[in-house]
Amino acid sequence: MNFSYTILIPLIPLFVFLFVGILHTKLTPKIAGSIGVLGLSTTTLLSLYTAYKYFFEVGKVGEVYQTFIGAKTTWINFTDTLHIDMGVLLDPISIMMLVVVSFISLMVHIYSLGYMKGEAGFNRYYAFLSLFTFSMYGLVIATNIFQMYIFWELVGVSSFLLIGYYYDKPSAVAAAKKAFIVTRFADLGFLIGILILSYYAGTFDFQTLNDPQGAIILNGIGGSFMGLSVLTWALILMFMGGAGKSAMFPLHIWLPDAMEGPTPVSALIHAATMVVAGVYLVARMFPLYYFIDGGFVLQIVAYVGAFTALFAAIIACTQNDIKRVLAFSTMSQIGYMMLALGVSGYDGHEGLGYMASMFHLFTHAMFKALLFLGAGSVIHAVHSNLMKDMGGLRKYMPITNITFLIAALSISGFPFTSGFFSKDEILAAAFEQNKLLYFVGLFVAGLTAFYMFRIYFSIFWGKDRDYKHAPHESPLTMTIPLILLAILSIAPGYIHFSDFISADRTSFVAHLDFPLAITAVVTGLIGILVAFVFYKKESNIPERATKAFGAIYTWAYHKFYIDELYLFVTKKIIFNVVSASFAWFDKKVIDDGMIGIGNATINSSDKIKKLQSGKFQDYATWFVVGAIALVLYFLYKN
Amino acid sequence: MNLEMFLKMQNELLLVGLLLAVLIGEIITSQKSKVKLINVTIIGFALVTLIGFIYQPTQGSIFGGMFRTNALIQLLKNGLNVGVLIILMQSAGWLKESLVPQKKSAEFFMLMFSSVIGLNFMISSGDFLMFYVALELSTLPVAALASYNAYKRQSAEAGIKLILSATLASGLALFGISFLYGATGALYFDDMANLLQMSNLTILGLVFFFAGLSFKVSLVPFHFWTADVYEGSPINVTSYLSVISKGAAVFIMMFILFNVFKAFTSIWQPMLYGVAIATMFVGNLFALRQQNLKRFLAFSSVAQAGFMLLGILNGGVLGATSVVYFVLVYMFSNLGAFGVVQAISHKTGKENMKDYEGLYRTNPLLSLIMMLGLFSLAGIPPVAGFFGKFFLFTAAAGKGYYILVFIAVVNATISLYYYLKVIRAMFLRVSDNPIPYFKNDIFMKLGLASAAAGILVLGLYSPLFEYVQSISNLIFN
Amino acid sequence: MEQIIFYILAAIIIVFAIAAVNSRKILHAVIYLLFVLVAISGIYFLVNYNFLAALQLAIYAGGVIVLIIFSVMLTHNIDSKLDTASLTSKIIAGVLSIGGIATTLFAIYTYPFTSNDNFKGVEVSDVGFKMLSFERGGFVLPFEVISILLLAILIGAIVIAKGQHLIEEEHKQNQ
Amino acid sequence: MDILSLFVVAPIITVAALLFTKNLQQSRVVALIGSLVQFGMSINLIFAYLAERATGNTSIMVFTKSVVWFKSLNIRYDIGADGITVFMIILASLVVLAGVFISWKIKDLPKEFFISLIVLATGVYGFFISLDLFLMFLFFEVAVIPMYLLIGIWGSGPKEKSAMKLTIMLMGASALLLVGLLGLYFYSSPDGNYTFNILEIAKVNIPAQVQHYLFPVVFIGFAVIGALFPFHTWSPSGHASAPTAVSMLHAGVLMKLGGYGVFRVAMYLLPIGAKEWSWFFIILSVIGVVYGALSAIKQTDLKYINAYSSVSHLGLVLFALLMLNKTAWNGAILQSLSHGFMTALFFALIGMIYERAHTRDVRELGGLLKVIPFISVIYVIAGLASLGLPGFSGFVAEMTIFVGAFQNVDIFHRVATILGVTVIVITAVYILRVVGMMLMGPLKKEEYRDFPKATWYEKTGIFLMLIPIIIIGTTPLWISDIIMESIKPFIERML
Amino acid sequence: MISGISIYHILTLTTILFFIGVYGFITRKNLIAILISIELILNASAINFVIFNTYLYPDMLQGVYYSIFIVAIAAAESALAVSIIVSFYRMLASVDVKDTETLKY
Repeated sequence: MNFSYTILIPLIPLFVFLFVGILHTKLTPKIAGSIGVLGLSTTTLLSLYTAYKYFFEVGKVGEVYQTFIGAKTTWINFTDTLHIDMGVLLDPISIMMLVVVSFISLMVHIYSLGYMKGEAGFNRYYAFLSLFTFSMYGLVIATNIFQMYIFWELVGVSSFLLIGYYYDKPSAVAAAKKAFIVTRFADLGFLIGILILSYYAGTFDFQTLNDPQGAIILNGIGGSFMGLSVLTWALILMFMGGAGKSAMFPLHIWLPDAMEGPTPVSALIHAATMVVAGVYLVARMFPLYYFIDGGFVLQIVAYVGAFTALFAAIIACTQNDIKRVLAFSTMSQIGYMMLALGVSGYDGHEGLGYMASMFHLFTHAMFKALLFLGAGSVIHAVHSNLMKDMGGLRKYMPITNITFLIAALSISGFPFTSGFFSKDEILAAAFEQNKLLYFVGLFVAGLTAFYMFRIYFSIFWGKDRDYKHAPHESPLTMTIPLILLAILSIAPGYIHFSDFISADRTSFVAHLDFPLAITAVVTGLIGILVAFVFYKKESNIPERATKAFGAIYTWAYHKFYIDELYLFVTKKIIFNVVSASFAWFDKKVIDDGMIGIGNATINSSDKIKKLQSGKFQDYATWFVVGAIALVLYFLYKN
Repeated sequence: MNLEMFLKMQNELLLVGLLLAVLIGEIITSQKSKVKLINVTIIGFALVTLIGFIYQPTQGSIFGGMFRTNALIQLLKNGLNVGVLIILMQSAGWLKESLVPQKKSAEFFMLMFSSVIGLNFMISSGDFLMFYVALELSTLPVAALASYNAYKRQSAEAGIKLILSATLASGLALFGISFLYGATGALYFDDMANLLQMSNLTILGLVFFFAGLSFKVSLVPFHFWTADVYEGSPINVTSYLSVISKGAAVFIMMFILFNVFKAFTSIWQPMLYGVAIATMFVGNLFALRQQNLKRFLAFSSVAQAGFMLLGILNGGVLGATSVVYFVLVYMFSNLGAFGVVQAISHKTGKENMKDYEGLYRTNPLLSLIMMLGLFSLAGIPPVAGFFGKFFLFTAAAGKGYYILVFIAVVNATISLYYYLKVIRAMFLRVSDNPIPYFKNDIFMKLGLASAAAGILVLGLYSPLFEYVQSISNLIFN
Repeated sequence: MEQIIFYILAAIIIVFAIAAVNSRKILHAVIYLLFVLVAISGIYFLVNYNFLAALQLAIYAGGVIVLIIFSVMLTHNIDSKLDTASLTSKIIAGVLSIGGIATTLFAIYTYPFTSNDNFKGVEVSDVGFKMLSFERGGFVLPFEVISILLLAILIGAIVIAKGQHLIEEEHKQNQ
Repeated sequence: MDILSLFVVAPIITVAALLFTKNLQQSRVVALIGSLVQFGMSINLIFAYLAERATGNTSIMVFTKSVVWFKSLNIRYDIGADGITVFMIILASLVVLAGVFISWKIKDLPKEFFISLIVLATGVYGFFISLDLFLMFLFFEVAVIPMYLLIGIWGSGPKEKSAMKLTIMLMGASALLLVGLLGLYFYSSPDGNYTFNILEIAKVNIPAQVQHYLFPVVFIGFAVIGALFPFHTWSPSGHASAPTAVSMLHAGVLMKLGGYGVFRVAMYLLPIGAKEWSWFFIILSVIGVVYGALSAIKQTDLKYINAYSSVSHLGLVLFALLMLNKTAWNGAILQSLSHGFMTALFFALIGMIYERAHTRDVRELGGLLKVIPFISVIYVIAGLASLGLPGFSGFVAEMTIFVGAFQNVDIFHRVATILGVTVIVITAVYILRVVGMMLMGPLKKEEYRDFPKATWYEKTGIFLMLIPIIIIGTTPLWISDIIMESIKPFIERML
Repeated sequence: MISGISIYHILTLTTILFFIGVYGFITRKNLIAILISIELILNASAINFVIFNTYLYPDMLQGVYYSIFIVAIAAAESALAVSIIVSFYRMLASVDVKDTETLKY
C-alpha cells in the first residue's frame, strides 16, 4: 500500500496558510473562510480514508499493526549517522491523531465561520488556524523525535499567535507570551532530552528507538548520572517538554490564561489537540519509557498525571470564568491520560492503560471540543465569560443546551457516553497497578462531575440575568458542529479501541469491569447531585460551602498561588535581579571598564603634561639624566 | 681625483651650485622679480631632484673614505630631495606672500639648501668628523629658519630652543665621540668598527653619541625640544624637521649602529628596545591632548620615530629595508598632513583642531588629503603607512620581539585615536563658522597631489619595496 | 715644572669655569670664560700644539668672547644682576653633574689607556698639508663643507636681523 | 579577471563611479547598480562553485589565484574559495544590496555614505576570499575603518563616542591579531621560506609550545569583532548609534569576520593550541551567550536589545567553533549566515520604525501592528526567526550547534552545552517582550496613526533578508552539505 | 705629553669642565650665560680630542683636526645663537630664560 499521498495531509493546510496569509489583505472573509474549510475538509477526508485503509485493510500484518512510512526525505545532516528526516509515519496512534486533529479542526473551521464573523482579523485567523493544523499534522506524523520537536515548536507558535489574536488587548498579549515562554521553558528540557538521546542512541528515528528488540532498549547504552542512566534522564527531560505542552503541574500556568484567545481556538488547541501532544509524546516513545530502567519514568508520569488531575479539578470547582473552568478541566483530564500511560504495561492486556489513555484522548477531544464550542456559543450570545452573567439560557439556546449537556455527561462519565467507557478503562488500569492512583482518579471523577454540572446549571438553569439584548441561538455554522460533536461524544464509546490501539500493537480485548464502572458512575452521580443541589436554583449553599472550606477555597480560587510564585521568580528574580544586574554589570563594569582604559590613557596624558614644561633647561636635564641613566644601566649590566 | 669621483657627490655639488645660483640671483634681481626667482628656484630644485633620479652615482667612497655613496644612500637622498621639493612647493605661496615683502625669500632657500646639503653629507659621511660637521651644517641653518617668522615671538623662542638644545646635544655627542676616538684612535667608521672593543668607556661613548643623535631623531627622553620647536616654527620648517631631518638622522643612526657598533649589538638592542617603548608611549600620550595641529603632529612624529626603532632592532637586511621604506612612506604621509595644515594656516591663520570642524563640507579635497595622510600615519590600509608599519613590525617580530610588536601595535591604536580626532573634527562635526572654501595656488596643489600620490602608490605598488629590499644590504659596509 | 703649570692651569680652568656658571654679573661671567679659554690654550701649549693654542686664542678669546661681550652690551645693563636658579634646580643640576662626573670618571679609570711615547710635535705646515689632502687622513672635505656652514650661518644671522628691521618699519608706520 | 577578484574590483569600480555622482538620485542609483552586480556575481559564484565541484575538483580551495606581491617577504595576493566563502559572500552581497535599498532616502552627504558603505563591502569580500594572512589582515582593517565615518557622520545619539569606541576596540584587537599573524609567519617554515599563505602554513606543524602562545592571541584578535565576552562592549553602543544600513552591515556581515577568522586561521592553523585553550574560551563564550541574552531582557532601546542579542547569537558561533567537531562547526557557519540575515533584517525594521516614531524606546511604542502592519508582521517573523523557530534559519543553525556540541562526552562540555541551550528560552523572553510591548497592545500615542506605510524600497530590502532566512530554514540540506564538505579538510587537521 | 701628568688627570679635568658646563646650562637663567656654558662643554670635548691625540695616537693628527673643527663650529654656532638671542631681545627686551616658556605642554 502506498501511503505517499498522506504527504498532502499536512501540505494542504500549509498551502492554505501561505495563500491566505500572504493575501490576507486582498481576500474577502468569505473566500478566506471557504478556502480554509475546503482545505480542511479535504484533509479530513484523506485522514479518514487513510484510517480506513490502515485499520481495516493493510495495517495489520499477522496480529501486529505495522508502521508505514508514507514519505521520507532527509532534511539536514548533522553527523554521518545523525540526521533529521521529514516524513510521514503511519501507525495506529498517529492515524488516530490524524483523525482527531482533522475532525476537530474541521469543526472549528466551520464553527468559526459564524463565531468570528465580522472580526477585523478574520483572514488572519483562518491563516493561523491552517498554520496550526499544519503544525499539528506534522507533529503527529513525525517519523523521528526531531521532526516532532520541530512541529512541536510550530504548534507552540501557532498557539502563541492565536492566543494573542486580540493583540490590542494587553491581557491577551500577556497570555500569549506566557504560553509561549512557559512551553518554551519546558521545551528546553525536551531539547536537552533529545540531545542526550540522540548522542547515546545515535539516531532520532522513532522506529529504531522504539524497537523493543533494538539495541537501545536491550542494552540500555550510556553511562549514568546521579544514580540514573542517562537515557532515563533523557526521558525525564523529554517528559518535561510533554508536561509543558500538556499543562501538567507545575508547568500548567499558561493554560488558564490561554483562554484569552478566541473560544474556537481554545477548543481546538487548548482542549482537543495541542495540549494532548505531551500525552502523544509519551505514547509515541512508550517502549522506551516502559523498558528503560524498568519504567522508572512512567511512574513519574503517572504521579504527575494524577496530581495534576486532582489539583486542576479542585481549582476548577472554584473558578467563575466558564472557559477557565473548562481549561482546568482539560488539565485534569490530560492528567488522567498521563496517569493511564503511567500505569500501563506493555504486553497485551497489560497495556490497558496505554489503550485507555489513547481512548480517553480521543473521546476527550470530542466532548471537550464540544464543551468549548458550546461555551463559545454561550459567550457569543451573552458577551461574557463569567458565570454570574449567565443563567436560564436553556430557553434561548436549546441546541447549545442539549449538546452541552451531552458533553457534560460524557466528561462526567455518565453511562453510555463515550467518556464513561474511556474513563472506566483508565480507572481499571489504575486499579490494577496502583490503588492510590485509582482512588485519586475516582475522586477526581467525582469532582469532575461536580464542577461540570456546576457550570452547566449556572449557565442554562437558574434565573435570567439582565441581558442587554435577548440571547438567541447561534447560527447554523455554529450549531452544526455542535451537533456533530455531540454525536461523537457518545458514539466512540462503542468502538473497541483495544482492537486497534495497544502498546505492543497487537489487539486485545478489554472488558468493562463492572464493579469499578459502577463505583465510578456512582461517584459521578454524586458529583452531579451535589452540583444540582448547589446550583440548580439560586441558593446560599455554595457560599456556605465556600465558608466551610475556608482557606482551602481561597487557595484553590487563587490557583494555589502558583502564578504568583512564577511571577515572583520571573519578574522579581530573573527580570529585576538577574537581568537588571547583568545589564548594570555590562554598563558599569564592562563598558565603563573599557572606556575607563581609554580615559585612563587620556588622563595619564594629562598627568604627564608637566614634563613638557616649556623650559628648555628642564629638557636639558632630562636629556642628560637620560643619557647618564642609560650609561649607568649598561655599565651595571656589563 | 677626477671628475668621476666628483660625480659621486653630484647631489651635494648640484645643491651647492643651486645655492650659489640663488645667492647670485638674489643679488642681481630686483625686488619685483623676486617672485619669479622663487618659481625658478623651485623648478631648479626639481631639476636637481630629477637629475638625482636619472644619474645614479657609482658606488664607492672618496676622500679616503670620508664620503661614501651607494644606491641605498642615493635612494635616500633622492627621497629627501622629493620631500624637500614637496615642502618647497607647499611653501611657495607663503614665500611669495609673506617673505617677499620682508625681503628674505631667497635666504629661506639658501638656508634650507645648506641644511639639505648638510643632511646629504651626513648620510654619506664615512667618518665621525665629517659626520659631526654635516650634522651641524644640517641643524644650524634650521635654527635660523625656525626663528624666521619675524612677527611671532614663538618663532624666536623656537629658534632659541632649537639652537641651544641642539648644541648641548651635539656637545654630548662630541664628548662621546672623543672617548670613542680615545679608545680606538680612529675616526673613520670602518676603522672604528674594527677597533672598537667592549669596555665601560666605549659604552659611555656609544650612549652619549646615541643620545646626541637621538636628539635629532626625537627619541624619548631626548625629544622634549621637538614639540616646542615644531609649534613655534613656520610650518614648512616644521615639516622639514619632522620629515627630512628626522629621516636622514634615522638612516645614519641605523648605519652607524649596524656597522660601527656591530660589536655592541648586545648593548644597543636593549637600549633601543627601552627607548622605543618610551618614545611610542610618550609621543602618543602627549599627542592625545594636543589642540594645535603642528604640536599635535610634532608628538605624532615623536611616536613615529619610536616605530622606526622597531626596524632598526632587527639588525639585518629586513630591518634596513623596512626602516628606509618607512622613512619614505612616512615622509609622504607627514607631508600630506603638514601640507594641508600649511595651506589652511597660510590662508586663514588657523592651526587648531577646533578650527577644522566642518572642513570637509567646505574644503573636501583638503580634508581628504589630510585624511589620507593621517590614515597613513596611523597605519590604516590600503594607504602606504599600513605597509610601512607592517614591515617594521615584521622586522621586529623576525628577531622575536613579539612583546615589543604588541606594545607598538597598541600604540598604533592609541595613535589612531588621536588621528581620528582630527578626522572627527573635519568630517563628523559641523561648525557654524567653518573655514571657508579657498583655492590653492598651483605649487600647493602640486605639492599636495604628489604627497597624496605617494601615500596611495607607495604601499600598493610593491616594486618600490622590492627595490629597497634589493639594495638594503648596502647598509652593511 | 710642566706638572706644576698643569695643576695651576687646571685649577684656573675649574675655578673660573665654576665662577663663569655662577657669577651674577654677566660681564664677569664672560671674563671668567675668557680666563678658562686662555688656560685651555695654555694646556695646548703645554702639549706642544702651538698652532692649536694660537687658534684657540684667536678664535675664542678674540672672536667668540668679543661677540658675546657685544651681545651682552646690547642686551644688558652693566649693573644688572642675573636671576639665579632656585635651590632645588641647583641641587638637581649639582647632583646630576656630580653623578655624571662620577660615571664618566668610573668609565675612564676602568679603561686601560696605554700611552704612546713617540710624540714628536707638530709643524704648522703638517697641519696645512693634511688639511688640504684628499687622501685617507686628509681633511679637505670637511674643510670645504664647513665653508658652506659658515656661509649659511652668515646668511642666517643677516636674515634674522633683517626681519627685525621690517618690524620696526611697520611699527613706525603704525604710529 | 578571475571570478573572485571581481569581488574586489567591482566595488572599487562602484566607488570610482560614485565619485562622479552629484546628488542623492545619482549616487543611490550607482550604488544600487554596483551592489546588484555584486549580488549577481555572488549568485553566479555559487553556481560556478557547484559546477567546479561537480567536475571533481576536490582541492580545499577552488578558484585559487596567486600573484606575488611583496616578493621578498613572500606576501602574495592569494585568493580562493570554498563553500563557506561562497555563502559568506552571498550573505555580504545581499546585506549590502539591502543596505542600499534601506538607505534609499539618506539625507546627508549621500555620495560619501554610499562610498563608505561600498568600501566596507570591499573589505569584507576581500577578507572572505583571502588565503594570505597579510591580505586578510589588510582587508580586515579596510572593513573596519569606514565604520568610523559611517557611524560618526550619519549616526545618531552619542555617535562620536560610539564610533570611537568601536574603532579603537576593533583596532586594539587587530593589535593582538597582528602579533599572532606575525608569529604564524615566522613559524611557517623551518628553513626561512616564510609564508603568509594559510594553506601552506597548514602543511607545517607548528610546535605545540608556540601554538600555546599563539592561539589565544589570534583567537582573541578575531573574536573581539565576533563580540566575545568581555570584549563585546563596542557592539551595543556602536549599533545604537549607527545608521540603519550600517547596523545591518555591522551586525550582518562585519561581526562575521570574527567567527570566520577564528575558523580559518586560529582553528585551522593552530589545532593543538585550540584543543589546549578551548575550555577557557568555551567558558567565555558560554558566558557571552547567556549573559548577552539576559542583558537583552532589561534593555529598552530596540537597538541595544538586538545588539545584546547579537552578542548572544555570535557567542554561539564561537562556542560552536570551540566544540571542535564537524557538526558544531557546520552549525557555527550556519549560525553566522543565519544571524547575518536575521540581525540585518531586525536592524532594517528598527530603522524603519525609528524613522517613523523617532524613538527606539520600547516603552514609548505600542500597538504598532495596527498602524504599520507590514513592518510589524515582518518584525514578528524576524523575532520568531531569532528565537529559533523551525522553518527559519536560526533553528537549523542552533540545533546543529547543539547537536554538535553534545558530541563531546565529558561533563564540562555537557554542562557548557546545557547552559548554552538555555538561551532558547531567554531569547524567547526578550523577543516576546518587545513584540508584546511594541507591536501588540493598544496604540500608545495617537500621532502614531499617521505613520506612513512601508515603501517599495523598504519592502525590497526586507524581502532580500527574509527570503534567505526562509530558504535556509526550510531547505537546509543542500547548504549544510556544501558547508560540511568544505569543513572536512579543516576538521581533519583537528583530529 | 705633559711629563708627570697622566692622561687620567687631564681627562678628569675635562670631565669636570664638561659637567660644569652642563650644570651651567641647566641652572643659568640668562640666555647668554647659557651660551657661555655651552662653550665650556665644547671646549671640554675639544681638549679631550687633543689629549687623546697627544697621549695615545701621536702619529696621526686626527684629534687635533677634530678640535680645530670644533672651534670653528663653536664660533659659528655662537654667532648664530647670539644673532637669534639679540633678535629675541629686540622683540621682547629680554634675554631671560623665563621668557622662552610660552610653548609648552
